[in-house]
Amino acid sequence: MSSPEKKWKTVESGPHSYEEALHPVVRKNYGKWKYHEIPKPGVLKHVAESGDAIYTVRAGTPRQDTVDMVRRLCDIADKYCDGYFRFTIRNNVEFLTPRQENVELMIKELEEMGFPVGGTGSCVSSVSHTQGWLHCDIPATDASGVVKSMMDSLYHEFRHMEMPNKVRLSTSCCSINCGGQADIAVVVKHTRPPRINHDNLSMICELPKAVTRCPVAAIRPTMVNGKRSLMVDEAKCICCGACFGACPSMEINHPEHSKFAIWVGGKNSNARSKPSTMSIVAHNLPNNPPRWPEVTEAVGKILSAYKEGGRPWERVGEWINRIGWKRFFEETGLTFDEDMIDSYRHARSTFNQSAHVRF
Amino acid sequence: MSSPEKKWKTVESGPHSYEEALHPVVRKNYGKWKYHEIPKPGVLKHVAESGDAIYTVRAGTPRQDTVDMVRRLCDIADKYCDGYFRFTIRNNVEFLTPRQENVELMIKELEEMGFPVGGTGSCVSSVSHTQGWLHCDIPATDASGVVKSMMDSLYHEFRHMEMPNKVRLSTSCCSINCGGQADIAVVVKHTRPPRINHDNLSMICELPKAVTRCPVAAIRPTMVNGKRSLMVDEAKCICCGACFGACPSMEINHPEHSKFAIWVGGKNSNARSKPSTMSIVAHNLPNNPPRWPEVTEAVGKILSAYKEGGRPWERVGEWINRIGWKRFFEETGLTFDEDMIDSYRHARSTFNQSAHVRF
Amino acid sequence: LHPTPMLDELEKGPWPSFISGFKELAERTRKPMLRGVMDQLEYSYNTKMGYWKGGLVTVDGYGAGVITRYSMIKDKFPEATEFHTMRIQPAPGLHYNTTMMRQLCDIWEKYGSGVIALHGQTGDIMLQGIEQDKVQACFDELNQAGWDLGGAGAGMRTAVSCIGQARCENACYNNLEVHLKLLKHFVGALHRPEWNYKIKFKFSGCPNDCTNSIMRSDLAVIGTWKDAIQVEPDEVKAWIAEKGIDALVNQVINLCPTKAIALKEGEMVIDSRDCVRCMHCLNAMPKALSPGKERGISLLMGGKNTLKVGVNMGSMIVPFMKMESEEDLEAFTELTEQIIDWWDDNGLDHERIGETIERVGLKQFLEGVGMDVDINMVTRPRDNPYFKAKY
Amino acid sequence: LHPTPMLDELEKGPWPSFISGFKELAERTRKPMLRGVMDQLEYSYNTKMGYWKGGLVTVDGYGAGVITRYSMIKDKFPEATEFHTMRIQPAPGLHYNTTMMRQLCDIWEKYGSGVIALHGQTGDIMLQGIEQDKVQACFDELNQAGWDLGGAGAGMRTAVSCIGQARCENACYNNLEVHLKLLKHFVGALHRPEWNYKIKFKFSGCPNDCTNSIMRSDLAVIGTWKDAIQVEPDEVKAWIAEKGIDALVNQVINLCPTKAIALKEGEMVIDSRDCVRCMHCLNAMPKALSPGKERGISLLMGGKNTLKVGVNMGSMIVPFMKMESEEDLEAFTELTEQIIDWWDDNGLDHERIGETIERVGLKQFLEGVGMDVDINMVTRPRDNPYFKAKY
Ligand code: SRM
Ligand code: SRM
Ligand code: SRM
Ligand code: SRM
Ligand code: SF4
Ligand code: SF4
Ligand code: SF4
Ligand code: SF4
Ligand code: SF4
Ligand code: SF4
Ligand code: SF4
Ligand code: SF4
Repeated sequence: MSSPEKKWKTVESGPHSYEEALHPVVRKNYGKWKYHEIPKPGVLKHVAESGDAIYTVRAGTPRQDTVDMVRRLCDIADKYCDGYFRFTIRNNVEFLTPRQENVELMIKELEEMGFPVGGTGSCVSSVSHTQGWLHCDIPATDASGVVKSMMDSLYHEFRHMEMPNKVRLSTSCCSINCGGQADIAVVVKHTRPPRINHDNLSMICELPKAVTRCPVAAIRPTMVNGKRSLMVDEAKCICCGACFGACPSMEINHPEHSKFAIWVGGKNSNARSKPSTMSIVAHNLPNNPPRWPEVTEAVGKILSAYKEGGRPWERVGEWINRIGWKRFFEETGLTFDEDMIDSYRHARSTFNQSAHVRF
Repeated sequence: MSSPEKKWKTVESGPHSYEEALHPVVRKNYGKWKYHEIPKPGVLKHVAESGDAIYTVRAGTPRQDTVDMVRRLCDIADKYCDGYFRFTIRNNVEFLTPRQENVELMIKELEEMGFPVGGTGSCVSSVSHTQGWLHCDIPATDASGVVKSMMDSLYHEFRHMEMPNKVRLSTSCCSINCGGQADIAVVVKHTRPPRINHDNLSMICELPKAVTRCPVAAIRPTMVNGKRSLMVDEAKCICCGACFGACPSMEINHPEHSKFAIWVGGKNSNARSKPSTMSIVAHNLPNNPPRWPEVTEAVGKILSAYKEGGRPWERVGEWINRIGWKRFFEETGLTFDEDMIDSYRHARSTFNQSAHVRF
Repeated sequence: LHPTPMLDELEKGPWPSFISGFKELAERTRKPMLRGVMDQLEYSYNTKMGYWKGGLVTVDGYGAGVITRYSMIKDKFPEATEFHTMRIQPAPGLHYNTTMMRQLCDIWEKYGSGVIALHGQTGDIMLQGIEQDKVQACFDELNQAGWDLGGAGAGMRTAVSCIGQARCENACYNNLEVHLKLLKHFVGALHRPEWNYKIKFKFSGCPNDCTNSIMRSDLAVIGTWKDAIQVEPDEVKAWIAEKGIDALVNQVINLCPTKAIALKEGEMVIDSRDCVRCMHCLNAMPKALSPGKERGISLLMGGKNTLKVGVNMGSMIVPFMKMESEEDLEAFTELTEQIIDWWDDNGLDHERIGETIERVGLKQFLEGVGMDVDINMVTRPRDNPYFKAKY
Repeated sequence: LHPTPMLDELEKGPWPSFISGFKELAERTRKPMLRGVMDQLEYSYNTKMGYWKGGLVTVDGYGAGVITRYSMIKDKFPEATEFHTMRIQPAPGLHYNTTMMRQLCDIWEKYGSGVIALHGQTGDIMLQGIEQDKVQACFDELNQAGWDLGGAGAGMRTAVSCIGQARCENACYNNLEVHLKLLKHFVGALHRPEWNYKIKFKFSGCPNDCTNSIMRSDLAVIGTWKDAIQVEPDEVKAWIAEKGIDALVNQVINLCPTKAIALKEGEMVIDSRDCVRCMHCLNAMPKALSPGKERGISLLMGGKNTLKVGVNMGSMIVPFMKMESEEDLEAFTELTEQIIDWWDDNGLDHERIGETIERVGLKQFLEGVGMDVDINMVTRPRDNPYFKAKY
């Protein structure tokens, strides 16, 4: 790819510099903020020790943006924020201004452009999600599509702060879960061992790599039609899909047998309870494009129950810890089944080794 | 052993019947008790729905009793309790009477006989312990001796209720820990792999049994002087002593290298926090008969810190959970070391997977 | 008696001394075995090693119940050659009347050393110190007085109960009766052990678990209740009036593990649906609060101590079962038999049932014994997607 | 554009539609690649399978940063033959000014599809859709504008920071600056990946951990403090006056994980020695409480998602380190280098550092990197006696 005409000598600069990207009021009060308030959904007010205040307006984006959309966001930033803006960890865009009077103007303009203002405080913020069929080489579904469908139904919850505490969602297109865990996560679940494409395997895969990648030693070398290949011990295989990442011939994806699972109670913050991993509460949901109604429905059930029953500050997992998993399943209408009992490496640590019991 | 003169046909009755062993007031109000009070250390008052009350006086025993001692206890029971008495789970003896006026009389008489009255409520109760050199075939120490030495120094704590909550102690003469876990447990800790007595081994041990007994597969068959024997991979061996129970030739006990460890925070009740397993906080304490002063000292340090710092209802482990292990070690003067980091099967579940931190 | 300077150190101090007891007994009865054992014990205190080895002694028709001890150094201490223990099952709840206890002492003094441990950690009366040739006669006489041997070896073991309904307001079932009947039911398996390994029952009347059943029994039967905690509002008020709001908050509300109690205008409000029956608020306010009315038991399985796996607490397997009628008990007995059968079929040698369940998996265990899954069995659903379901 | 009835369904509903965005872009720019990709995506929606395969494309001197995608069904959709992504590192904290952003858009529209993801989960700007032969030129122009490629493969990855001291009163260190300097330091390992597997940094200003660093970064740098929480007593009073004692008890005191807060005559009393810096009370009372003054960072290691081990959260490895001066940062950089070296020497292929630590043991890891043990690293000392110490 090296081109003869190349004149520019690469500067390995790493991250872009940030100071030039900070609003002057931010720069002035950097490290000297005192407290914040959330005057209304989508708006933050931060007050500095100096007495300065900065207002933030937050809006949702599709994350899969285009230069056209981004230029429109730049227009807003130029008009109201002296040319500065930023994005959040969850793909929301934020406009910071010291001028309170710009807040309502921005909200109006953003909403007119189709960017919903919200995502602050005790609301459902945007969904962190992944590449899907648009770009990844191992996806079983299209995360962006699932997310668009879910957020259509959660539009109100993004724009209002009616939940007990923040709700974080994520969606991932394979079990690897690049989207990460969340209060509620929608993740592909493979339900069958990989089918092996023996023709390709010997040509494109490093056999020992696939063998060592399997966490339960279910893959063994074998000969197929006189060529070295691999076989899977299906009794052992736990459908994790790890081999597929190492070798595309271990075909784990399937239009019918790659399903969705719903997970709840993932919490990464250290607030109150320690961070906690999420738990599976539904599986075998169909992968049903273009709108995946079954997924939206399951997530909706969980959110209504939480909204109804959660107490102030309780994250989804903390709410469940208080009311108990039994009532969680009752109130959401989901069903606990034997496959939801942990059977993996540290399974014993999930046994109820107490007489604490709920009815 | 079957003797020709035998006339009696065995009745496989199992446990002795209990009704005849219950005081009439107990029988009358059986299952209909309403509440209790602890008027003073060593005394309980239980009130029934009928309005009846029964008073209990509790006293410590050496557990290793004799018919002489037991007969003296019978005398008390006859004199004050209509001929009924019982023992507790922790080897204390209890005298139940409906007559309040008997309480002080019994206390006086018991204490005169050398049986300390106490063991109720927020005190240090008697130590559950084990056989030791007196009787077991695998002990590294004498539990009864250690217990006697400890309780001498905790005499006041048995007879007063000055602790934040109940304190349960146990002492065991090998790592198997027949004494069970407790708020504070004193347990033998082997510090070297077993020495193998090759002469005996082939004669008295089932080799495969010893091999399978090892949890880390450290034992391998071998030949010594032309005889089949076993060898231990010392790098792997975790000094658990399991093989010794299967085969007396795996000599794990040693006068110098079998030491004591101190454990804290074991809790079996479900009150508040779930039952929790105990944690090691000291090891390499010498096995030092006849009075084991190092053990008594370490236990004493822990109890003083707990007595000083614990809040009402906090068991030892709960106190530590609040103040943190860091302060536990500071306040007791014990030292946390790298061997106290779990390295066994579910070690990961003890990592601090949070930013919760103490200074 | 020979000099025992080491042991004599244990006669000092205020706590009752077992050595003084042994000496008194030895001096009165002049039993040589006692002197021999004390000499050997003194020797152990000096050399820091134990000198007993096991063997096999039983009574007619039984395969267990006597723990055999032969001195490894009987040349040094011939009087200590034999020092076997007879494990005797007491009444559930460790209740005695003086008649039965005096009789026991008399028989024991007649045949054995006169040393008794009250009680062994598993719950037996341990009659320590008898010679092989006296065991059968001693047993026969004890048996005529209503006593039977306890467990040992790879079978059912002696059980323990808390005092339960005999005195305790928290007891949610008649644990003494259940203990009695169940152990009678399993008496054959107790006397003739032939499973993979031992099985222990313990019976606690409520989740305070005064028998430590969760940590030291394969089958922990713990009383519990299904409905709401019973509240005496006046007693609650009296409690608060006496101890104050700070105590209510810091010692009760803030210690409820599931935050089932809230403060509302100076009152405590329990949301019973959030309660996990931990007992704390009941313990703190015994006059004001008591267990609900719909009572029964939970069964926790797999408790055992340390060997090979580390302390293993029992796990919730049967969240609730009524335990009132004969039928309730029968259903429970059947269930435990089924569970033990499964374990006997699927366990390895020297593998406790908790270890077997962990090895094969909880799901497989449930399938094996034909039980339905219940969310109370686990603290949470799995956090990894690594399973292959039958769809 | 060809008909895409499935995708068109995603134009319905109030949430902004990425499909509408693509269509607008495709119609304006008439880029065939966009049409091809939409056609292939429509086909995926119909067949429920993905059709991209990887390959290898880089820029001069780099070994990573471009994610290569070739259509597996280019015969059907020749316009979708190539659809590579360039990962671009944004400024720490995801801050932009419109000049830099417009420039980025212009360059991207010139060489690529015009599709941008803001941002990838690891924190990159993802410029999605470019052909191999335009990659170098595009990169050169971006690089002149101050942009550099992000990470991919078995090396250092792009990092993420929360907004930190730029706006947040909780930020305990200058995470943007630390992010910038550390990633510059490791830039070679990022561009030329040659470790066992990937390593990710994330920088959160406080334990609220708004970057989810504990779950998704091998090296989570989380701000914290050592001394007592700073309290503004008047603001506390104002809070209680406004919300009431019930709220104080139920929403603050009762939610402190270590019961560090007690109620005392209507006031809250924090015992800072019991505080674990969870942030809750500060979050609940932002005007009244703030982090202490002795600030720095904790380092948690081993966070990663699901593959092979299940979700693995980072574990506390360095409880506290100052992070103010150049020397602080140097010490930290050195430490992380040492840790990565150890992992590179001891890890297996495709083994994240958290997996390596779990496999070899925490003690062995500490010995390997020459760190002292600290009780904050674990939730508790071990509950089994199964170790052989060097005595
Ligand atoms: C802007 C952002 C950081 C950034 O640099 O991008 C941010 C900003 C703030 N977070 Fe956050 N958090 C942001 C992502 C997160 C995340 C990560 C995530 O969303 O994936 C978490 C961890 C979530 C988890 O546990 O899985 C997070 C956990 C918190 C918490 C703890 C919540 C809890 O109770 O568990 C607080 C405290 C609070 O809410 O008062 C907090 C508080 C805040 C405050 C109030 C801090 C401050 O004083 O300025 C900021 C406004 C919050 C708001 O939106 O109500 N922030 N915050 C992120 C906005 C995401 C979004 O667009 O929705
Ligand atoms: C693009 C992105 C998803 C997105 O749409 O945002 C992504 C996409 C891929 N991830 Fe990821 N991961 C992305 C963030 C993550 C994250 C989240 C994070 O970094 O905060 C995680 C979880 C945290 C972690 O590091 O564990 C993540 C965990 C994985 C894993 C599992 C790693 C593990 O140890 O369990 C793999 C598999 C692998 O590396 O072999 C993986 C692999 C992949 C590959 C390279 C699939 C493959 O092996 O071929 C995907 C390329 C997709 C593509 O076509 O671009 N990706 N991946 C994210 C990177 C964008 C960026 O640079 O900003
Ligand atoms: C007599 C005895 C049962 C028996 O049948 O023998 C018993 C009797 C009572 N226990 Fe217990 N417990 C007895 C052993 C236990 C044990 C087991 C042990 O000691 O090994 C435990 C579990 C210990 C553990 O967690 O490791 C135990 C945990 C409790 C608790 C929960 C304590 C806690 O807060 O964790 C209570 C509740 C309370 O104290 O109010 C309790 C309460 C009680 C009450 C108040 C119940 C009642 O209303 O009658 C009884 C008087 C307690 C007292 O001594 O203050 N009992 N109690 C046992 C006396 C032992 C002794 O002599 O010291
Ligand atoms: C006598 C007694 C200690 C005492 O002084 O109280 C005792 C003594 C022995 N125990 Fe125990 N255990 C005694 C209660 C316990 C308990 C506590 C309990 O039952 O509540 C435990 C912990 C709970 C449990 O069951 O795990 C206990 C866990 C063990 C173990 C380890 C079992 C395991 O799976 O980890 C062994 C080893 C074995 O069985 O191979 C063992 C083995 C032994 C042996 C048979 C040693 C051996 O393998 O040769 C000891 C015989 C000593 C002797 O000379 O009498 N003993 N043993 C207790 C029985 C008295 C009685 O019948 O009442
Ligand atoms: S979750 Fe899986 S399929 Fe989706 S982007 Fe990540 S690696 Fe690709
Ligand atoms: S899917 Fe997972 S368990 Fe099954 S063969 Fe592949 S790597 Fe092994
Ligand atoms: S703890 Fe060990 S040595 Fe002591 S009685 Fe039990 S098995 Fe024997
Ligand atoms: S002591 Fe334990 S680890 Fe060591 S050889 Fe014996 S059984 Fe194995
Ligand atoms: S376990 Fe419960 S019922 Fe039994 S004595 Fe203890 S408190 Fe009473
Ligand atoms: S019994 Fe325990 S869980 Fe139930 S309300 Fe009382 S304190 Fe809470
Ligand atoms: S992690 Fe802490 S410092 Fe950073 S934005 Fe969140 S609350 Fe503020
Ligand atoms: S920061 Fe958390 S742990 Fe510390 S006092 Fe506040 S609530 Fe308690």
